[in-house]
Amino acid sequence: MITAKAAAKQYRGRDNTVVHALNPLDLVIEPGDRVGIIGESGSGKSTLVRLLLGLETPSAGSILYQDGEVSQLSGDRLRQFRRDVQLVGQDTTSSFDPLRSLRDAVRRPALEILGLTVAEADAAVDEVLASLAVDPELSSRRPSQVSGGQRQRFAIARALIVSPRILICDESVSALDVSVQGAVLNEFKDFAERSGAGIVFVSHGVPATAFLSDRLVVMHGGDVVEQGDVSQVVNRPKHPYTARLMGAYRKLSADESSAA
Amino acid sequence: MPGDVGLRAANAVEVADLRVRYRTPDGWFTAVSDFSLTVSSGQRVAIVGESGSGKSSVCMALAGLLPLGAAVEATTARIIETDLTARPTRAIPYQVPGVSVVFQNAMNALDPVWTVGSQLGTAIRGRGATSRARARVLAGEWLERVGIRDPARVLRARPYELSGGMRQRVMIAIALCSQPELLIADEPTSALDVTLSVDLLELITSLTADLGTTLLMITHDIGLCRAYSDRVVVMHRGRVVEQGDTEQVLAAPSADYTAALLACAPSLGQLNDHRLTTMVGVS
Amino acid sequence: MTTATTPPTAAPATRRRLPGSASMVPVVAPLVLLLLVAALGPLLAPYSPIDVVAAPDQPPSTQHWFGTDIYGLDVFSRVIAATRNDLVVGLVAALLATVIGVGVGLFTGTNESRGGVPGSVARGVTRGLDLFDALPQIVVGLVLLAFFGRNLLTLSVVCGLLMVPTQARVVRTEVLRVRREAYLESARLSGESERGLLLRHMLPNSTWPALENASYIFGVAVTVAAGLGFLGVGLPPPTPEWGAMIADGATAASAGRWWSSLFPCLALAVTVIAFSNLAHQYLRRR
Amino acid sequence: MIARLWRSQRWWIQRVALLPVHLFLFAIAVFFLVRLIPGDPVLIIAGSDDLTADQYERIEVLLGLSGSLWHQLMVFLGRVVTLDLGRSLIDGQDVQEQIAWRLPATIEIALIAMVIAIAVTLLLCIFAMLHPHNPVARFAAFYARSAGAIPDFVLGVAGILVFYTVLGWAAAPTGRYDAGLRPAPRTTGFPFLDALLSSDTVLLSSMLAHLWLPVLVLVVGSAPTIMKVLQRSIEHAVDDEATLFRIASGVPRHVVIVSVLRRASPTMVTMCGQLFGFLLGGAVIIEQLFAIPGMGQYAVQAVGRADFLALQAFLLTVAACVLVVFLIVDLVNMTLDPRRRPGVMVEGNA
Repeated sequence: MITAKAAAKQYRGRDNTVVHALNPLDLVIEPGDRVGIIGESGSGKSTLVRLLLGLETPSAGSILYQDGEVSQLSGDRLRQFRRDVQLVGQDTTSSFDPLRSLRDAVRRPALEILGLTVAEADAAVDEVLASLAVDPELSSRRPSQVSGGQRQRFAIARALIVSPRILICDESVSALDVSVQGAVLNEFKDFAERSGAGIVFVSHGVPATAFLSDRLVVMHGGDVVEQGDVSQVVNRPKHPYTARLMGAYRKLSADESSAA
Repeated sequence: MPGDVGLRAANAVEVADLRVRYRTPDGWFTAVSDFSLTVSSGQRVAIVGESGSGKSSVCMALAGLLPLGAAVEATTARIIETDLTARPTRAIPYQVPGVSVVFQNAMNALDPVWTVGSQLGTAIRGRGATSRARARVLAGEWLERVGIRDPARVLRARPYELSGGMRQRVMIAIALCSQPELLIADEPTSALDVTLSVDLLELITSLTADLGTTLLMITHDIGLCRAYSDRVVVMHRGRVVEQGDTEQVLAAPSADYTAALLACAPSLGQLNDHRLTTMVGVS
Repeated sequence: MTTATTPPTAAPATRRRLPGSASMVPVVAPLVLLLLVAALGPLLAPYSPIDVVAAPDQPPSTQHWFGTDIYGLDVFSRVIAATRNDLVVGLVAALLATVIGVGVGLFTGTNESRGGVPGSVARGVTRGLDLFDALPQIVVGLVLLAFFGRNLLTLSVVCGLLMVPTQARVVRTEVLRVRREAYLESARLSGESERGLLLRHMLPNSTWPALENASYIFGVAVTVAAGLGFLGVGLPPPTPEWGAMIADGATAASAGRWWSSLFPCLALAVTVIAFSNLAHQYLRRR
Repeated sequence: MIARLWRSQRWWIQRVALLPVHLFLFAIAVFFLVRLIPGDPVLIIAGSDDLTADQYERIEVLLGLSGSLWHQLMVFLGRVVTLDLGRSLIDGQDVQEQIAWRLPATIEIALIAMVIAIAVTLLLCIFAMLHPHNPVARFAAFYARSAGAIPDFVLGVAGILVFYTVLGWAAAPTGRYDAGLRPAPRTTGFPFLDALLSSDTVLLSSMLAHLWLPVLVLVVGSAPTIMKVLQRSIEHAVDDEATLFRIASGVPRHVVIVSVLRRASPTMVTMCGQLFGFLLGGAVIIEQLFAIPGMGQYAVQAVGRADFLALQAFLLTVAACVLVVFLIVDLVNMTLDPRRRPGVMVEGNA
C-alpha cells in the first residue's frame, strides 16, 4: 500500500553543508503488516515517518501510495490517503490545539476526511471513545485539562475514527509513564487484531517495538542496518550495532541469564 | 582516594519523615510525605517512581535546591554532616557541603554562555585554592577520565557545540571533580538513547566507586535500577511503597504497586505475550 | 521566584478567569466610568470647554470645581470634554495597530522562512519594522503630524501607525511559535485544508496575545497623543486635550497654581492605569 | 590565515557593515515622506498662494523638489552623504550647524539619565534577587509593574510643583543654568562635560541645580521599563537548572551570581537600547518643560513654522543615533552570548 523506493532525504544546513538525514531506503508496507522501526535519535526514523505521511518530499527516490507519489497527492486522492494512513504522534501536550476542545480535534477527521455531518461525526466520536474506554465527558475539555495518558487516548481516537488501514505510531508511548504505556500498547494491538490494519511502530525503545511487531527494521545514522523477523533480530542480531543495542537491553533486563 | 572511605561518616543520608510541600495559587500541594531513608556511605541507592511520584522533589530536597515556594519538614534530615532542618532557606540556595548533583539534561544544566573549561575550572577551584593553570590541567585530566578523547578542544568549546553524549560526560566531570561524598543523579540518562545510557551509567558507577562516593539515583526505569543499584526505594504518589535490597525487591516485590509496575513494562522476554499486564485504575 | 513553585505533577486544570468574578469590579469600573464620561461629555460639562467663562487662574471653587486655567477656561469642563478626544485617539490607534499588526505579523511569520519573493519581502518588512520601532515614538509622531496636518484623524492614525511594529512583532513571534507546534501537523493529517489551518488554528492561537496587548497599546497611544499635545503639536488649540492642558498648566503649576495641570494629569493617569490593568488582569490567560 | 580571521571575526564585521545600509534605507524612507505631504509643500512653506514662477522655483529647488523624482532622490542622498542638510527656508540658519550645536546637549541628558537608570535598576534587581521578601524588593516589584503608567511629562510637572514650587529644592525650570552665567568654552560640545572641563565651579553648581530634576524625572519615568524586563529574566535565570547545577557543583557564591546575571543580561542589554530611544523621546519633552535648549526645542519650533527641511534633518539625526545605539547593543549581546552570533548553530534550542 505504501512503498518507499530508494527514498532519501537531505537537508541543507547552515553554511551550505548537506545533512543526510535518510539514505536511500526501500520499504513496503501493506495492511496487516506489523513493522517495527527501531532507531536512536538522529537515526533518521522521524524523517522516514514524515516522508511516509507525505509531510515532506523525498530529495531522491519516491514514496508511493497506490502508484501515486505521496507528497504530490491532492483532492480526493489525498483524502483517500489520509483515510488509509493515520498517525499517532509522540507529543501529548502539543498535538492538540490548546484553544479547542478535544472533541473538536477528534471530530475533525470525520468531517474533513469521511465527509460526515456534524451529528454523524459526533456519533462516531462517541463510538470511538467508547471503544477506547474513554469517558466521553472528558471530550468537552481542553487538552490542558486532562492527563497525559488521557490525551494520548484522544490522539489515538483521532487517528482511529477514520478506521485507517495503516496506523503509524511515532514514539507514541515514549512520553508516557510505564503504567500507562502498557495500556496504550494494548490498545494498538487490539486495534490491529480487530481491524486487520497494519501498524508501523516507530520507537527508540526495543521492548515496546518488539511487542507490537512481526518485522523489525533497525536504523542507525540514516541507514537501515538490519531488518528481519522480530525474534531473529532480537535474539540473533547480524549487525554489530543491533548486537550492541540488544546487549544494552539485556544488561538492564531481568532475563539476562535466560536469553544469553 | 578509595582510602578516604574509612574517614567518612557511616551514613551519607539520614532522613526521617520528610515532607515536601509547594505553595500554589490553590493552597499547599504536598508532593512528598512520610519519606524516610538511610543510606550508608558508598552504597548505590535508586529511587524509582513514575511522574508525580515525588521522586524529583525528594532529590531536590536532599540536595538543598528546592525553590523558595517549597516547604521542607522532617524530624531528621542529615546529609553528610549538614542538618538540613537547621539550614535557613535562601532565594538562591547554598550547596549542601559534599553533595553534587547530575541532572537529566546537560543542555539545560550546563551554563550555555561559558566554555566547558571555565565551568569545569571554577568547579575544581571551588573546592580548594588551586591556581588557574593547575585547574586547567586538572580539568583536562577530568575530561579524559570521563572518556572524552580530545579534552583540549572540548575545554575551549561551549556546551551547545558538543554532542549530547559529550555534554552529559562534561556534566558528570563537573559534578565529580570536587570529589563529593554524595552524588545525586536525577534521571541522569532519561533523555539519552539506551546504548549511551548504559555507557554513562557504567561511567558514573565506576567513578563513584573509585572516589568512594555514595550514589543516589532517581529514575523511572526499572532496568537501570536492576543493573546499577544495591538498594531500591519505590515511590508512588508522594509516598514510599517499598524499599529494600534491589535484587530481592525486583524478584519478589512485597507491595502490589511494585509488582504491577514490574509487570506492565514490556521486556524482550515477552515477545509472544498476547497482552501486557496493565495497572487497574491507573491511566 | 514564585514561578518555580508549580508542583512537578500532571498539569492541573488551568481555567481562564471568567468575566463576572468579583476581581473584575476594580478593573472594569474605571473603564465603564471613562467610557460614560466620553460618551456623555457635553451633557456633564457645566460650561463650554472652549470659551472663556471666568477670570483666569481661579482656584477650585463651587462654581468651578477644578478651577480655571490661564485663559479663564473652566478646567472641569475641559477635562470632561478632552476625555472623548483622548479615548477616541486611543481606541482608533489600538484598533488600527491591531488590525494592521495582525495582518503584517501573520504575513511575515508565515512567509519569513520561505524562499523567493514572498520570503524576501517578509524578511525586509520585519527588518524595516524593527528599525521603525527603534525610533522614539514621540519624535516620529511629531514629524509625521507636522507633515500630515494636525487633527483628530491624523493624530489617531499616526499613534496607531507608531504601535504597528509592536503588534506585528507580537503576532509574528506567536506565528513562529505556533508553526512549530505539533497540532498544526495533526490538523493537516486530519484532512484540514491550508486555509482551515490558517483560520482555525494559526489565527486564533497567534492573535490572542495581540488582543491582550491591544489594551496596553491603547494606554501607550493615549500617552503619546498627550505627549504630542504637551509639546504643542497635537490637536490644535483650543480643542480640549489632556496633554495640551497639562502643558498650559505647567507654567502655572511652577508658580503654585497646581489645579489647571493636576486634574488632566490625574485623568490621564487613571486612563492609562485602567487600561493596563485590563491587560494584566482580565485578559491574562496563561 | 586571512580566511580564518574572517571566519572568526565575521560576526561583528557583518553587523557593523549593516549600519550604513540601514541608515541609507532610512534616508530613502525620509525622502519619500516629504513627497507624501498632502497639498503642495512649496505653497505651505510660502504661506500664500500667489507666488511668482520665479519665487516658486527657488523654493522648490531649496526643498529639493525640482527635477525628476530620481534626480531629486540622488540630490537628497548626495546631501545626506556629505552631511549637508541644507539651510532652513524660514530663518536661513544652517540646519547642519543647528543640529551639531543642539544634538550633544540632548544626548547628554539622555545618556546621564540612562546610566543612572541602569545603575539603579541593577542594584535594585540584584538586591531583590538575593532578598526577595525584603520590603525594598517588594517595592521594586511594584514599581516595575507600573512601567509606562505615568508619562514623563506628568512626572515633570509634578516634580516642578513639588521640588521647585513647594519645597524650593530645585532651581527654576528656566534652562540649563542660571540666566546671566556665561557658558563654558565649547570643547566637546556636551554642555555639562564642557562645564566640568572648564572648572568653573559657579557654572557647574548652577548646572547641577538645574539638571538634577529633569534627570530624576527621566530616570523615574524610564527605569521601570528595564526593571520589569530584568526582574523577569533574573527570575528565569535563577530558576534555571544551570543555576542549580552551578550551586551543586560547589562553586563560590559570586560565581553563581555572575552566572545568573550573565544569562539574564542579553534581554536587559536589548532593553537598554530601547531605553535610549525612549529617553531621547523623553528628553525632547523634558527640554520643552524645563526650557533646555536642545533638539526637542528645535523640532517643536520647526513644527510651528512648517520647516520641513529642519524636521527631515531632525528625524534623520535621531534615527542615526538610535541605529548606532542598536549596533552597540547587538555587538554587546553577541559578545555576552555567542549563541546570538549569526551562523552559530544551536541544537535543541529549548
